[in-house]
Amino acid sequence: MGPINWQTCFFFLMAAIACGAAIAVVISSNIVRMACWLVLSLAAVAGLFFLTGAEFLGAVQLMVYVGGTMVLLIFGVMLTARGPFVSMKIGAAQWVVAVIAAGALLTVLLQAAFGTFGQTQGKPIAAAGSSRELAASGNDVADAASYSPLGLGLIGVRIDRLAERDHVLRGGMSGYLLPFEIISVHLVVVLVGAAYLARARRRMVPRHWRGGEQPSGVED
Amino acid sequence: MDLNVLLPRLLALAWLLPLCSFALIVFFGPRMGRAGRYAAHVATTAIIAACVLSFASLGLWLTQHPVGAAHGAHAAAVPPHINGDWYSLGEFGSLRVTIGYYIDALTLCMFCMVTLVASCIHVYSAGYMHGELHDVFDTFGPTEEGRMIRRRGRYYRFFQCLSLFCFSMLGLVLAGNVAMVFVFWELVGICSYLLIGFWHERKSASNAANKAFIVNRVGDFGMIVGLMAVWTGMGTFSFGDYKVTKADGTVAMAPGIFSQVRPAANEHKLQIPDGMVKSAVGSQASNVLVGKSDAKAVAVAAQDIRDLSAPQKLKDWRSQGLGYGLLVIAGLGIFCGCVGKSAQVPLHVWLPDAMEGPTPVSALIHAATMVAAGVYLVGRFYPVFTPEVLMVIACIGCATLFIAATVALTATDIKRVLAYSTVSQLGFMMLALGLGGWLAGMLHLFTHAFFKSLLFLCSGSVIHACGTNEMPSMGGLRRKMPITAMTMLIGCLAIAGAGIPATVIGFSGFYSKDSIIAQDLSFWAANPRLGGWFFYAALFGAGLTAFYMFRLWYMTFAGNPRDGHVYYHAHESPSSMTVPLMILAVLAAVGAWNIPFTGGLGLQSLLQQAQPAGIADGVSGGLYWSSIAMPAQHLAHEHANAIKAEWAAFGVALVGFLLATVFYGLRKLDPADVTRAFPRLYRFLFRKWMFDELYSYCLVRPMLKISDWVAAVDRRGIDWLVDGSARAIEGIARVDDWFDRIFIDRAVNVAARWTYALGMRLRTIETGNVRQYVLWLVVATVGLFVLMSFFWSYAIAG
Amino acid sequence: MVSMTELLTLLPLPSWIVLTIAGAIQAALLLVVALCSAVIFIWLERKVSARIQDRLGPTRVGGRFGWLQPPADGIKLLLKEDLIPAAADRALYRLAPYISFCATFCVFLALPFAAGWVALQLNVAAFFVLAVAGLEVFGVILGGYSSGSKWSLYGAMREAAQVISYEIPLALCVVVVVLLAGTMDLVEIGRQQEGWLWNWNIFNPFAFVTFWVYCTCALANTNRAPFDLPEAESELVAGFLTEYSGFRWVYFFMGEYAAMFAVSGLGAILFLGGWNGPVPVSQWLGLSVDPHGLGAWIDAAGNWATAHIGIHEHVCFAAWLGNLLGMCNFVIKAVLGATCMIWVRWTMPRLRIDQVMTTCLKYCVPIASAMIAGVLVWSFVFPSGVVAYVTAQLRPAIEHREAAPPKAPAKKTATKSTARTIPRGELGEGGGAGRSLLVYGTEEVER
Amino acid sequence: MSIFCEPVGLSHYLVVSAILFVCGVLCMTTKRNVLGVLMGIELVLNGANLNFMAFGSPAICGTSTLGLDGQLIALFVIVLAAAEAAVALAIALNYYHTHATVDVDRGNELKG
Repeated sequence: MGPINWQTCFFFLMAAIACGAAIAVVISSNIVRMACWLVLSLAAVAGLFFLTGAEFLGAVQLMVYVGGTMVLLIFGVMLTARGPFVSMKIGAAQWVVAVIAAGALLTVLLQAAFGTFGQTQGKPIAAAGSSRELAASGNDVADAASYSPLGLGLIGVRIDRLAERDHVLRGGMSGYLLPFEIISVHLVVVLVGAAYLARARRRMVPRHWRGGEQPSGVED
Repeated sequence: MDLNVLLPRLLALAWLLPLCSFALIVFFGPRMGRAGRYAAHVATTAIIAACVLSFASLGLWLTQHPVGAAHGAHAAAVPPHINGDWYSLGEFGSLRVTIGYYIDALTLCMFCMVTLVASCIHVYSAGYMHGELHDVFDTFGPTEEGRMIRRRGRYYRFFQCLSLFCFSMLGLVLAGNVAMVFVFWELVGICSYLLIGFWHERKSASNAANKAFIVNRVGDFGMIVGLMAVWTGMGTFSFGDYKVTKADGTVAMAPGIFSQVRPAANEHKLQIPDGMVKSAVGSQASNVLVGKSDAKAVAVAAQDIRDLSAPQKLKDWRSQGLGYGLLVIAGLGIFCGCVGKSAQVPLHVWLPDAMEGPTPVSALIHAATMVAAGVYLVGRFYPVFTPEVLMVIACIGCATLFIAATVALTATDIKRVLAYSTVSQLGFMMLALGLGGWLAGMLHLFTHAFFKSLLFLCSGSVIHACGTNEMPSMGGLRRKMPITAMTMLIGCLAIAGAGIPATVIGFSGFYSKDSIIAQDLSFWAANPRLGGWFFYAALFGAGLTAFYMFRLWYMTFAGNPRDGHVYYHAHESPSSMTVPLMILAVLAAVGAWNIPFTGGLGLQSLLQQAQPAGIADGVSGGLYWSSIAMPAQHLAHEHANAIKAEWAAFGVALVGFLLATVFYGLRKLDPADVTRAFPRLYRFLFRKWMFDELYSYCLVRPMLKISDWVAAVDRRGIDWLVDGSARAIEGIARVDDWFDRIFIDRAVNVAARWTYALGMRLRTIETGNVRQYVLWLVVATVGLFVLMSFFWSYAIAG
Repeated sequence: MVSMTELLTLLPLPSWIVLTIAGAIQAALLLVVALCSAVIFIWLERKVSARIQDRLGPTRVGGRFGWLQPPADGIKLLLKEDLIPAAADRALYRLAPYISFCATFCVFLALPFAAGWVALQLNVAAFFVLAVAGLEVFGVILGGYSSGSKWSLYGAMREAAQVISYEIPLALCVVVVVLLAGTMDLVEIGRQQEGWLWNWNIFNPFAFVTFWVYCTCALANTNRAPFDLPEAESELVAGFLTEYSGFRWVYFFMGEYAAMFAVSGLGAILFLGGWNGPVPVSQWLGLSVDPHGLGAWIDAAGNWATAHIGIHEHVCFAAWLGNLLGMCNFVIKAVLGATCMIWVRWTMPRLRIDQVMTTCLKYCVPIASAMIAGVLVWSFVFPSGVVAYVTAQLRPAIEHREAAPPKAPAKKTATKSTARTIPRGELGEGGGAGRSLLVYGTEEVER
Repeated sequence: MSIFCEPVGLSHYLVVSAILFVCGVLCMTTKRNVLGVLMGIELVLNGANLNFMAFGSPAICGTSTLGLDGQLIALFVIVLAAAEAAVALAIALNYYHTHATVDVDRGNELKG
């Protein structure tokens, strides 16, 4: 038994939390609990991000997803606080069908995942295991993954491609500036659209209420 | 700044100002105040500014070229002028089409006259046309069902056309080449068309507009022929000499039309231009070559063509008179255009009908712009005319003045009288020009412009007051409208040529008309056999002029009112109309006077400065008609000759005046008696010498007949063909339709039914359940994976 | 400098136990800071409110300076019965207070108390702080929902709306400073403000305006008056706290006071120079790794003493002292900030909810955005901040791209990590400061 | 214990992401609540993101890595997911307004 590989340790911890919480999301029927599990799952995924060396993205994940999920939660509470909506069950048959389909999908995906087993273990971190090398390699990861190279990558300067022989590849093909701009415009459009969709209406009469009672003035 | 640079710019500004006003009114006219009332201000401002600029240019010109200086040089040299090009539209071989200018004293005088008269007319129109400011019930122009037309006022459009008219006329005057003259010539025609047809709802107005336009086209056809002759023979359209850049880069002066026809080397005497000689030789030789009559002639012709570039043979050919015909054709063609525009017989018929336009328009057409253009062009082109052409001009002018004067005797429409008087006066001008009196003709152009515009505006004032054109329903109006009456009286005196013989005191017409008569007289002296006709015709015309003008005045203003209703409603016109009248009255009176204390500066001396080189001394005989002798101009001014002419003119005018007084002023004699005594003559004159009927029989009716015939061919033959083919196609279409229904429609329907049935089956898949869709997605994904793993082994990363 | 984990490696234990113990000790230290801050602020709140509102009790009772009051409070709350309403969602009801407190506590992880004293030196620390601070509202919402009471639910909804709204201007304020500093590393931001008073960020005109926006947003984010709508006692009984009692209630409360300390501390680091005093005393004294000056004597003395105890490692006592001094500065600034918050609470009336939203959306967000624009212009005009940083980043990369012949480095770099090819200095803070959570721990062992 | 000594490889991450993905899909198919479906979507996106991160990390994939592209794409995915959540929530709100429920099974007007 060699020294404990902390990265592996934390990976398993986080993975277990993420998967367990995700399964709990599926299983639980209360929308608020679902949201809680979801937050837990997402936070664990953020932890996995940290493990892959992407701190910035981990923080983004925390901020955006946790914030987003919080809004989900609020909506869930607001829209379904009334008794019958808190849990909407589906029939056992549907469960069975869904689980079979999902199981098939999982099988396929797992097959693909295990297909890569042992195929790419590029870095020597695994074999070495000593904490010094781990630290060194961790620094490498940090160098490559901190937010500055990310920002530079957006404008087309690729720190991680400097060693590329082909100068086109070394440039990272091109920057992500255009996608970035598109995304930002997209965001603005989405925000405006969402605000428009969710704006307060003067009359909010559900459809099936409307069907029953005709305004008396129509017949005249 | 150098005058050669400054003057063209000033005049260009004066020329373009009306265009700016036109453009402004075109785009913003309806928005200029209510119903576009400020359009009048815009147009008037523009033309007055142009007038100021014109007079400023004239002043500047006089600082450089004082009138006295021209006297000494007298005809021996080309008059001082500035010419050049602003912009070259293009060069096609030797032909340069440019926007250029040719400025001499004539141009400047025309500018001043046109802008001044036009300014008065603009101011006058602002008052006269106020009826157009609101919706108009046109009482003169009922529709075919007899209903009155109610339409929007077109105040701004009137001024828009006026501006364009002034622009066109100024451009014509300023033009430096014949092509540009032609362009503006046509623009003037269009403007007159628009303005004569201003009340186009009236059938008569639209007819008159069409008539004016079409008759002018006849003249323009001749003008185009003349232009072609000029281009063929001279290779240029430019009046003056112009700079050309040769292939090797050197700049040289190329001779313009004037220099080619009257080269300085030939002491400005008429000479057949080289080009015309060459083209005549060429066409003669090629005729021989084509005909192949006999070997000797062919050889000569071939040698001629080879020698075309040899200058020494030119002299021989020229002495043979080769190319002279081309020169005559050029002159006649140009004059043909002038006949149309200046309403000479036989193309005079449009001018009296043009009275259908608003009165200010008539004034503008008759005085300053349209008809003046023709006379101006004759004056401008004068150096090119050979004696034969001049005789044609004189004959036509003589006929015109006589015919028009007789017709004016019987007319009762006040404007129509004035219209025929215009035609007659134009005949006077043409006669003078044709008899070699360039100065007399041009002087009459200017004086006539002043008093005729005055007369027209006065008549407009009368019509404005009475609401009718018919003189028999007027009378005694001098008490109601004294200013109009007085100014009109001045106009009548001016046109009649009132003055004291043997002195230099008289109205403006006195100077011009007397010099025309004097010219006739000197021509008679030079051509004893022929000249008498012209002299007596002119004298008779002058007498008739006095008669009909005073007839007009008496019938309108003197005596007792004939129609109480009209008299009751008559009133003096507003000051916007009377002030222009007074200005023009002053001009009509003193227009031809020399300005005191300036050493003889005046219209006459200015025009004398502009007199083309080599025409003052007269010519003796043309190549084809060698018996004519054009007298030198100074002969007409010889004291004996001038005195004789003055007394003669005074006498006939007095007789005319007295007759008019007896018939219409004192009413001692009844004109109806005279009419009854000569009923045929009266009818002949009343129908205007049957010109309209003549044209109707000769041209219009045959044309209508041919049209009917063609229409019948169309209806019987071509329509039948077209209908038959349509019917055939219809039959084919029926078959096609049947085929479509039976086969194609069924096929389509069956396909549609299948699709429908399939859709009905498939709709059950669409459960509308979102979760089920997701499930399908999953299944599809898995299926895709499995499928791919069959074909690509690495699909599942194996 | 010798670290705690390094000291622990002297013990005969497996490394993972050593790491766990080291982490636990660090966490415990931070917990102590958080709890102490809560206790002190509770005491301070009573005192300040009493002084402001002329309350007689708190100014007299509780021993010297009233030190007995917080213990008395604690004992009272501990002894209270832990009630759970029948309509409550029991699991969530229990979980909520911990989430709330833990989120606040996580902020302390990334908060540098002094140049070297930071539990977790992240290169995205500012971002991290914002992210985890936002998690606090989770506990509040869950608590409000799971209580099964409408007052609690209302309070929780208000809290959610308010905090989510105010997170935007708060983040924008932080971005202003980040743009100014060119880094998100809080330690680096603090280091840039070394020296005299005027090196502090607040003396930048844009940051000055931003500071006041930050104060407003920080108040709103911690639910302090005048933004205390979620627990508005006159309307909602006690908002989301209505059904809580005993120790769970204490957790919420400690969370709130710790959050006060956290945002004040963050404000101190971002705007007020962090651990740097107004006068560079520690630099004059040489209280750093600098081997000259007074620091060298202190080190020598300290090493002599430790050698006698039996530890033969080189220990940099001067730096330790400097850090201590810095921490004092930092704590003083943070406490002053918190005092101001208390002061504001007892001075201002509560806002209506629409006023709260107006303040956020119509004033704070536009002002902060304008300040971002302004600071960008500032950076271009005085290129010593973010622009200099970016250009410094760009230059070697571009030069490398243009100048490097394609063949020469190919063999070498093909096998090595691509990131290695950049000299570390050129990457700026990216080199030394960027470590993942885990890697940081292992590195400590090696020292 | 040996499992903790081995370094984790790419497939570990892929397995986790697959589980997350499938959980998300299951969530979408089995939840009648609109918000539940939305949560499923979030899970699916997270699974995908984890893949990108794993492929982009040199610590896991070695030299044959996506490099920064992985992180950048993940960044875009996160941003787009936020946008998607905003719109989806607005739609959910509208849905609630028109149907007075958040049950997706009730929104079957497009049923064939």
